[in-house]
Amino acid sequence: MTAPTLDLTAVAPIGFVAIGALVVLLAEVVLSRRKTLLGRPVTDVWIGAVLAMIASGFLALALYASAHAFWADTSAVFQLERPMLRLDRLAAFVTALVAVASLLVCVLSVTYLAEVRINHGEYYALLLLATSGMMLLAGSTDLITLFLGLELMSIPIYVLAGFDRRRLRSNESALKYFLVGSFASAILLYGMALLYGTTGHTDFDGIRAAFPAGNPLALTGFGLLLVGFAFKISSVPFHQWTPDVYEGAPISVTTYMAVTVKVAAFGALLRTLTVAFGPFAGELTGLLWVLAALTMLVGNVMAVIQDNLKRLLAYSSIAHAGYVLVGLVAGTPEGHAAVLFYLLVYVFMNLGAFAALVALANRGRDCERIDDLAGLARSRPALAGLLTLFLLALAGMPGTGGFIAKFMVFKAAVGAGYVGLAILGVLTSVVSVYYYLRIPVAMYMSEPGEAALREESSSGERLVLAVCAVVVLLLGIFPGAGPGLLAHVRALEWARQSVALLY
Amino acid sequence: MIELNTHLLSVVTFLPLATALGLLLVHRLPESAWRGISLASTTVTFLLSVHLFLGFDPAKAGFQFVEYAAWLPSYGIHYFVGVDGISLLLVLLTTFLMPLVLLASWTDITRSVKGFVFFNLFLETGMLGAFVSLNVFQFYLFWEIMLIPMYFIIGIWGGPRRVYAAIKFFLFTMFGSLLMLVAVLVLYLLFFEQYGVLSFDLVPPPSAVGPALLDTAVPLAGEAVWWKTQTWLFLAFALAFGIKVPIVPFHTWLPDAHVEAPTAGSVILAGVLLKMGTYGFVRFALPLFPEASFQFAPLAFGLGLVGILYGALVAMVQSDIKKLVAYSSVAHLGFVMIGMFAFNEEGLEGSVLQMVNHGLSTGALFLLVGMLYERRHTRQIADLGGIARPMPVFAAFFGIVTMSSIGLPALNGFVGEFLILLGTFLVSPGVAVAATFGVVLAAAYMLWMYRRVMFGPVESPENRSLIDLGLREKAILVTILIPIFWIGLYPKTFLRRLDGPVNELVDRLERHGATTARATAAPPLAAFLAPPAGRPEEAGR
Amino acid sequence: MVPLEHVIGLSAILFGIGTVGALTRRNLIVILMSIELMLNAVNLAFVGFSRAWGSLDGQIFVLMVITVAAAEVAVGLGIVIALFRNRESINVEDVSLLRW
Amino acid sequence: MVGAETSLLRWIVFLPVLAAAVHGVMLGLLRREAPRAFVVGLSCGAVGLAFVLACVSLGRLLTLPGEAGFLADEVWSWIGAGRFHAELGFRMDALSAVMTLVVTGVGFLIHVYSVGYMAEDHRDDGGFQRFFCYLNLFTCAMLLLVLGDNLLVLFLGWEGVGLCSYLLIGFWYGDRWNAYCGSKAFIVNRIGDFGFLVGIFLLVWALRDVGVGSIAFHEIEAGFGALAERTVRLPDWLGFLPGAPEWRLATLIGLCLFLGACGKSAQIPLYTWLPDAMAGPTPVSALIHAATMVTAGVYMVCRLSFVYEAGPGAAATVAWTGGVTALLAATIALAQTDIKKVLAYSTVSQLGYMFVAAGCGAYGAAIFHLGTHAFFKALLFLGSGAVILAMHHEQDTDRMGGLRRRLPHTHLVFLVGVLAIAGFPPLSGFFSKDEILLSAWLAHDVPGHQALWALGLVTAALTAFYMFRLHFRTFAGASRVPEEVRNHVHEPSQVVRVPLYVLAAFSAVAGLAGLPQVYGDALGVSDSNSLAHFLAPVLAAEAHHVSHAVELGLAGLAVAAASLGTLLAWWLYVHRPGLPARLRAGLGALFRLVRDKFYVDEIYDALLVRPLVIASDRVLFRGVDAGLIDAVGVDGTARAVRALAARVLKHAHSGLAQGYLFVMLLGTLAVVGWLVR
Amino acid sequence: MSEAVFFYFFAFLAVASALGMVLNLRNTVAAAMSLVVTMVALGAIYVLLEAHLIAVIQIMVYAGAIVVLFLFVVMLLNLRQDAFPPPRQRVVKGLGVLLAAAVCVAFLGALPGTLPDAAVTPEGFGGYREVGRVLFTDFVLPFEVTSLLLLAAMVGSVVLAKRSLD
Repeated sequence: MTAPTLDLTAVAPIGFVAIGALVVLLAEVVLSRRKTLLGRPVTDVWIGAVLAMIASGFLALALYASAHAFWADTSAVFQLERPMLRLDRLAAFVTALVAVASLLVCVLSVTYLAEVRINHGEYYALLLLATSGMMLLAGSTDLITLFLGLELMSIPIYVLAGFDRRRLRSNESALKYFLVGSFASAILLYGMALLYGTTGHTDFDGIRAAFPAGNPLALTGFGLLLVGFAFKISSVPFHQWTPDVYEGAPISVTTYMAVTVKVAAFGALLRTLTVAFGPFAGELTGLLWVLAALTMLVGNVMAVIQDNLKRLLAYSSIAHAGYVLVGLVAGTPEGHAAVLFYLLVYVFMNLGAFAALVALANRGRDCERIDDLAGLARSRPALAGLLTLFLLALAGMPGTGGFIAKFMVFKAAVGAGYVGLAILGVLTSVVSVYYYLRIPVAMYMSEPGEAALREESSSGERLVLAVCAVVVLLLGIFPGAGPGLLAHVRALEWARQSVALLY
Repeated sequence: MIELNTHLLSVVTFLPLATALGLLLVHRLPESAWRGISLASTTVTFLLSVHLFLGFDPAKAGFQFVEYAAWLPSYGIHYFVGVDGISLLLVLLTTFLMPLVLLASWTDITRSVKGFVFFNLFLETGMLGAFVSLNVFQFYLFWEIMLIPMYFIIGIWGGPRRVYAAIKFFLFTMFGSLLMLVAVLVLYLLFFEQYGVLSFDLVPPPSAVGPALLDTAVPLAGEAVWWKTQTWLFLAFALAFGIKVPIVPFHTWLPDAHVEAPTAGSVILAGVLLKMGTYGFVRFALPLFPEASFQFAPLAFGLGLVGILYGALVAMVQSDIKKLVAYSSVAHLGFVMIGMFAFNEEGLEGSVLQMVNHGLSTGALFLLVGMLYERRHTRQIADLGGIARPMPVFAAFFGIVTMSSIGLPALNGFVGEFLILLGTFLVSPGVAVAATFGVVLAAAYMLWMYRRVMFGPVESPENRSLIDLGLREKAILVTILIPIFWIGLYPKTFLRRLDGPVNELVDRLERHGATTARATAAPPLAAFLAPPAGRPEEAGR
Repeated sequence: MVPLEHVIGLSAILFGIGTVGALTRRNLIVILMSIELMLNAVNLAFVGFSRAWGSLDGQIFVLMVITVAAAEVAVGLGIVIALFRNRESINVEDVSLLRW
Repeated sequence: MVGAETSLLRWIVFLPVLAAAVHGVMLGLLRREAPRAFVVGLSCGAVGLAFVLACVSLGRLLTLPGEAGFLADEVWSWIGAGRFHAELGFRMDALSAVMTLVVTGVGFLIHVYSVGYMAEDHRDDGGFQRFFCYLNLFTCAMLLLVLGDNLLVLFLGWEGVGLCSYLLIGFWYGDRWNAYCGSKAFIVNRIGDFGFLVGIFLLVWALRDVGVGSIAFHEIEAGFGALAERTVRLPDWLGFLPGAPEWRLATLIGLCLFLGACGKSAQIPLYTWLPDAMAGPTPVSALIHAATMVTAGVYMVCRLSFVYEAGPGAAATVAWTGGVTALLAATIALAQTDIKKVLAYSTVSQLGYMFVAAGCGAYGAAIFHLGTHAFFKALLFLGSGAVILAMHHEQDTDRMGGLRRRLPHTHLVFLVGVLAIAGFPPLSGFFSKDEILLSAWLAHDVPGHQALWALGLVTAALTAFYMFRLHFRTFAGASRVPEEVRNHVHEPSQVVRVPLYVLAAFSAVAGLAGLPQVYGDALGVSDSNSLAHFLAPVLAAEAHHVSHAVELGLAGLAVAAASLGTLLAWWLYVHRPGLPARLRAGLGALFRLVRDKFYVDEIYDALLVRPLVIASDRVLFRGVDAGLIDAVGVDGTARAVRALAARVLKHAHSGLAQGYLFVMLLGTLAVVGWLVR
Repeated sequence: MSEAVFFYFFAFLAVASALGMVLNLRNTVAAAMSLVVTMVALGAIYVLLEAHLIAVIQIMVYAGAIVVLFLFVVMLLNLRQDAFPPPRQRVVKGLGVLLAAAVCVAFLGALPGTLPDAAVTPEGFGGYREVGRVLFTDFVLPFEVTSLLLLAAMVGSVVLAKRSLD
């Protein structure tokens, strides 16, 4: 019996984030006991800022680790005998993306938490724990780690959704997420059990090798696994919790959920489909086709009748899941690269849109209704402009990353012969334009209402908005190598490299 | 200077956007400063494009002032710009109208001036970019992006139903263009299948002879799966461009957008944006799908004709001047459509020239209506009457522009219409005859409107106290009258530059399309007059 | 030796009962219990398969599931308590503020 | 056949347009009414100078070597695309020369007359200078029309004169009626132009087959030889037409172009605008709606005489349309009381004569009558203008009578005009009308040419009747002038009268220019018909030979008819002034029918205009545009999407967690079912 | 043979008590007790399936900890007996039950012939030694991750249920 050989680089990002969670918890305890520190009074906001900085620091480390892994182009596994976690380029890409998104959400949350008076240090700890779960999810090559990653991601988010304990809507959000989530977990688990039972393996390579294609039990297991993923990426018809949960949760949490969960789940789904079910995945396209079509259709159509911004963005995120699925339907390396690129853009444009709402939350009140934004262009022109930019990106207007993302996805679909799906995609995009445009209508073309919105953004919010705007534009204008310094920013190339090793 | 010339086109295209972005960085300037800066920027753009126009060599074939740079080379996406005679004219039209529009909005727009000039400058770059793009991806980018500023211009500074109009405008256009995007992708993949290269370049890049998108052999119906056939690709392109033109069943966004838009918006919309559609046909749809173009020529003729007659008849019963002018645009662009699908030099050159003409005449009409609206705050024909009495100079300008719009010889409209009708007649006399009747109707509705607005007794006191045009307004109108007369009297300046590209296009169409489609496409509509008996076969050819 | 079919059959029946409970009961706590029952059914399947393949992976999986189940119950009950404090009800049908 | 290059011609055209441009710039940009002396000097000077240049050019033309030469002046290449090209060029041959002289000469006189006529008018803004601006612009356009080297320049002038006519009819735009009449003139003319354009297209299309891409007149003529015999097949639905399905190309082209002529020259069915055009100032009526513009159609037919020669069907249509129009207009003129309306219908009628001549192949006669008509009709209009001025803008002859005493000079010159138009020898109208009747008598190519001649003869009698009726009701008998006006009636100023005298002189003697040889022989002049000889090289006319006896006999009959008409008028309106009223009562409905112009305007309105407008509004705009496309198509789609969300999909998002679980279960089953199948 | 009797007895017990839990509409405490019975029955079956360590943990964690937690919360909330208004979406729920039953039957019908044959297990299979060895070698990562998971659950339930955080 030999001691297992461990390669810590594979778990470095997760490790950093997990340690970060512990440090945050400790720091919170230490800080909240003191009245003054270095001669300055210790306030809640200050504590929050410090904790956010700590969290951001660890996330930055995780980002560095994953970026390093990406450039090193090694396929590090935690232990050779039983590789349950792999930090290859795909995992590094998703991990980095999740880290960036979490980092931005941390920065974004400081003022907001104080503003809605839920400024507790546990927030950052939970956020980091969930992030570590996502990272695990992204790299897992075994059903066990997949499951644990999923749960490690979900459980803190259940809590975060209900973080504003005094608000009934927040409670309800958490409860619904929890109920539907654990139900979905059970289904997923049953699927895993059946897969294990029919193949005798829980690792992806083993499943791939032993998958009995004609066995109905195996297929059932596969289907149940797929349902679990479909729930996480909120694909129709497993999406209904999304608007309720997004609406009820505090906006910063909604932001976090909307961007990171989807990225991690799609990353894992991508790996699962290509690695564990590679040869079989082709038979899946019909099913994915239907899911993608339904998701685009229902998400976009339902968003049309929403008056609540969070709810609208929730349906919009459902719709975007549909577009990402189009890339999966294509099933080609190109399609998978398009999926990753879409996720990259999606993170920044959605984060930007939510950040704008975060920056408007005022004295315990979220900025929720479209009407609340009336006349915003005059009171906060820069914010209105940025929000418009993000919405246009979400709508897929050229010049923004949203366009390139959709373009790549549809290109992959057309290339694989799924023209009908591409046409459905563009038609539903037209519908999406309608509801995205309602928001600029309120901001630019309506007289100010009586909604009391915050008049000043904090520097953290500004930073997040600026980063998102720059990235969205950059990805829109130079998705490949740009001139000068931008020559090294080759997002499309990265996406392609990330999926290259899967086949 | 050499440096300028090599990048002239990019400078022309992006100068407005650069100004706009620069404006974003500046705060707290007086309103007139915004206006002044934007006016200066657009004027410089215009002067540069005049330089471009003068530097253009009509004798040389192909595109000039070409710039080519890698953008996303692995996807065949390049920054690829260049002008031929066709785009040159439209670039000039755009840069010409823009300063006038800004000048015309000098007193009209008082709310958030900075935003207004920002969107206008943004829009200008969008339009110019679309006209000079030789990479289809890049074209699509500009094509879509210009919706945004226009949406805001209509939506923020427009009339009471501005939001409805703006969204309708946006959705309509988006609907068509996204389908075109799919078609572009199919085309791109077809090209890849045939040549093994990924490229969106429409023509081969400079200093490289290789296949370009134009060389793609697009299968005919029955030769490939449905989505790869010319029929469907052409229809997707045609839908996108047709909505923008607009051809008839897709035109209803136009009256709403025109009526609700502020003057500047209406002028640019009518003057340039509609040309995007027709330009798209000339630059992309026809050369890429020659056989399908022939196949659908009867349909295009039919829809163009319906546009001419329908637009005219509906314009005749409008009570709102702007709406009337909007429907007249439908009719005018119907002419452009049929001229284009005549597939001969006369029709095509007439069409392209008519695009410019319509931009000038209808643009000028909207400017004039705007000036009147600014004073009187109504566009209802019934509220007006006898305006010529208090505003004789205005009436005179309005009269000239009206005449230009109804195609009076010596003014610009005639040259285009004549060539279009002639070109169409040579192919399909019946269509040409019916379209010629549209000219009669144009006179009917325009003069009806002119009479009701300008003539008759001055009845309401508001009308009596109207003040005639000021120096600024006169300057705008005189400026726009110069090309109106120029094209009317000496169109050679412009037609000469069209000869090359149009000949090339006609050759291409003849080469690909004549064999398959001429025989089948011609009879249904073109048989109004059969060839004369005893006509020596192909005598003229 | 018990046939594997019967073990898996039992697990399926228990999973079904759990599903029905989660779908029909209105008492939040009972719903949580039903979900626990579903997880137990999964565990049974894992154990059965583990025995059949003679590999311990399934048993390890069960250990993980048990841990997760414990965590889920803790968090779930926490949520129920928080909700109860605001709403004074554990009827799942009262939790429908957010809809459409 | 190539013309002699000269740059003289362009200045004939450019001088008036420069004057108009100067006026326009001053009015539009300086916003200041220029001193009248300057306005008058500029306008009249420009036209006068154009006249002088026209004379100089004529001199050059006459001294050109070779028989069929012409002066040519190509300014620049105008429109060209593909194989089609048209130059902005001018040419002066005999026909253009005659027309140019008439236009500049009569035009100059009317300019001068207008100085007096418009002096006191202040009805609308900037009237005086604006008027001269338009007048100059018109002169330019008319000169473009007659001097144009190709069909397109002709069309340029053709439309230009239409525009000026529109502007000048509605000159006093403060009155709705005037503005309406202006638009009507323009739109009706546009209907004609529709035919004209189609004609041009047909011509270009046909010429393309013989390799001609230009539409310069000499090129057309050269190319047309090969096309003369060509036929085209008409579509089936036109099978009812005579000669269908095979028509001569020339006939088709001729008919299309003639539709244009019908519009411009006020022939059936497009004549209705001309009487209404009298809403404009009287000098305008004289210049545009009598002497020059309305004759453009005749000029065009003569200019393209070779087309009509090759298309007998077209020629016959021209002739008969002219004949019927002449009679119809004369009939309507019988019952009009407005002094200008009578003259307007008489113009329509006389234009009909010209078309009879042109259709019968006597192009020279048509041009001859065109010239003499220009003089006497201008004279009559200007005379009526003097009366109207004297009567303080009263035009109704019911309120005139006995003006002979107050306006003796006007009365005299008007009488000259009346005699000339009635066709009494030796005044100009006699000779020209006589030639037309003769040509009709001899036109064997035209079916029913003798009936046509009879029509002309009856028209001649009617012409004499209504012209004398007009004269008697205005100048003879008892005065019906209202009291308050009566004492202010006085002769107009010198500047108004001088043009009258000049025109009267020309009306009297112009006939000598085209004196038929039969009289020449009697007077011992060889080649007396100098005009015909001058024009012969240009016009495609065959000389006909007829005995002097027949010719004189026909002339006698015409004079007799005119005398009859005159006598009847005298009897009715001088001898028995009470009779017309009784006659009117006796005729009742028939009289009203004639007085109300056979209700043609009303019929057009009810049959064409109204249905079109109503259908456009109700069916196209409200029905198709707003109702179908927008409400059903566009908004309908939006509503459908909304309804799908709000009525259907909404129920899946009930807010009940167990509902979600249920849907999730269903979805799971569907997924598994799909996979297992 | 005795194994079979043992198995079917506990299987019957598990199903019966599970049904008892789901069908008991009145008493939450009784439902929890039914759940305990199911857990214990399953634990017994685990022993049959050579999962000895799991069986122990099943009894300890589930019956001992989790159900106690349930009961604790029931007490904490001081819930009266279920006195809920008439249920909503009755048709949907009814359909759900029928569907679940149908699927169960279909699933059971499909089972034969799809499962692997039982392998011969080595000595000590499922015992603490074997499981422990695997857990700390091959599965050390999942094992570590569970600690994070429990941390998250701990922090989470504190955040949610603690009366005052401030």
